[in-house]
Amino acid sequence: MKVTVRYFGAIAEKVGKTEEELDLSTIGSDFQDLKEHCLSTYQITDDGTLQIAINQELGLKRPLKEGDEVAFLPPFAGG
Amino acid sequence: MKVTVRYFGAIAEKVGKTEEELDLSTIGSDFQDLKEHCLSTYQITDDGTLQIAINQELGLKRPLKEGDEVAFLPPFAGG
Amino acid sequence: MSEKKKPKKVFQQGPISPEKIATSIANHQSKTNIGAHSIFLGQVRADEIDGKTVQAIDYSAYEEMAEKEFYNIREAAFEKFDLTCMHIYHSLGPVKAGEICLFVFTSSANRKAATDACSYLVEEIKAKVPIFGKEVFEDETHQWKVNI
Amino acid sequence: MSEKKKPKKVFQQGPISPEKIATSIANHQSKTNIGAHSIFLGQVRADEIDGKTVQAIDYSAYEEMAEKEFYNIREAAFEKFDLTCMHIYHSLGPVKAGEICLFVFTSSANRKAATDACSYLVEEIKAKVPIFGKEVFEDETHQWKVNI
Repeated sequence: MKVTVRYFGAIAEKVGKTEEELDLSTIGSDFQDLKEHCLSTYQITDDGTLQIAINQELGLKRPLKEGDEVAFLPPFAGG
Repeated sequence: MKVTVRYFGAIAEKVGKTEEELDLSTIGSDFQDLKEHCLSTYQITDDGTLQIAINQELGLKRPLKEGDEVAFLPPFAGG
Repeated sequence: MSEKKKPKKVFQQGPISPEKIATSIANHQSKTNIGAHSIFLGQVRADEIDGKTVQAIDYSAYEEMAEKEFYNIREAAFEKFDLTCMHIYHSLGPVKAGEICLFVFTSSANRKAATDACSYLVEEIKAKVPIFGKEVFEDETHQWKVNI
Repeated sequence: MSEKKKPKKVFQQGPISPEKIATSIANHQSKTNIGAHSIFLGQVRADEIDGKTVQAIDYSAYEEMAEKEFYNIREAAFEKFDLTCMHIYHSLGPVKAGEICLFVFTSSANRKAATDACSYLVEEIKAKVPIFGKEVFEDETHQWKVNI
């Protein structure tokens, strides 16, 4: 089962890429599993400002499905 | 003793002029005398919205002096 | 703050053009301590009153007093809000429905000062400045506008 | 109210020009039920941080999500305020200090709806839309902007 993971702003800079496809069969299909996998792989520390969207929606934390798009978002800075 | 009296907006329209010079020796040098003189001469009724400025300042109601400029102002409508 | 003391001409004959607004904005691009601009524009409405439609407002003012009031309002706003710049323009004479008669422009490092000051200025101008508006209908009759 | 449902393009590449603002204002002069416009402009500040000066902010966004958020914010604003029109434009890519990166434009019959809606939109955009800003210093180093 594959999901697309996207990184933005300071996080994309730290990760070194803006997007990747991850196979959840090795990581686990739980939202928390994927989050921890990415944080540890790229040594991102969540200082409380990190927000994660599933299919462009924040605060879901639901089990992931094939084709989901998970986005790691640093603090917003529009305007 | 002469003062200049100016009329604006709806009041100027009613009075039929925007400015006149009045001799206070016949009217009286009290602010109230002049106000009543003008209201009765031009049949202006003060419905509570009339404001009168002396030398561009509102709310003075002081005895008038030679050369004072008294202005009869209808409701403001800027903007 | 040198701007604070410079007396400014507020009144202009006729409507305020969008181009004037653009020029005014462009003039602030060299002031790189500004982070936020707030602009208020008053536009003449084609109100329908007793079956007749307003086609223009013909503005007049007690100009000497109005300039003093504008000065006092500006000074008070500079006291109350941490502003970089402030500009006020108001029309005299006829302004057609759809045209702009009031342009208030405030700038600050941060948005709150700019937006609060802009609202403050608009309320003060409407309440305190002796400006009068004759609402002219399409049949050339008129009535006098009152601010609410 | 047909305007309400029309999806609008918010993002544009590079700074927002004063001419674009003038055109947008001019386009509203045919809407003679409008009495008040409120405009907010965000301008890039040349902040000095640890002795280095910001020369530009390079904006990026999670565009698909941002467009959804802009849509939701617009809908909520039309619900909350009695507006005639509403326009939002935001820059992507580099915007130099002194240039404009955000243009929020609300119009209504009366001033309170226009100004309240404009402030509401600015706060909502800053809080809810996934836009990211890289503050680029004169020596080409950078730091990431955080809204406060």
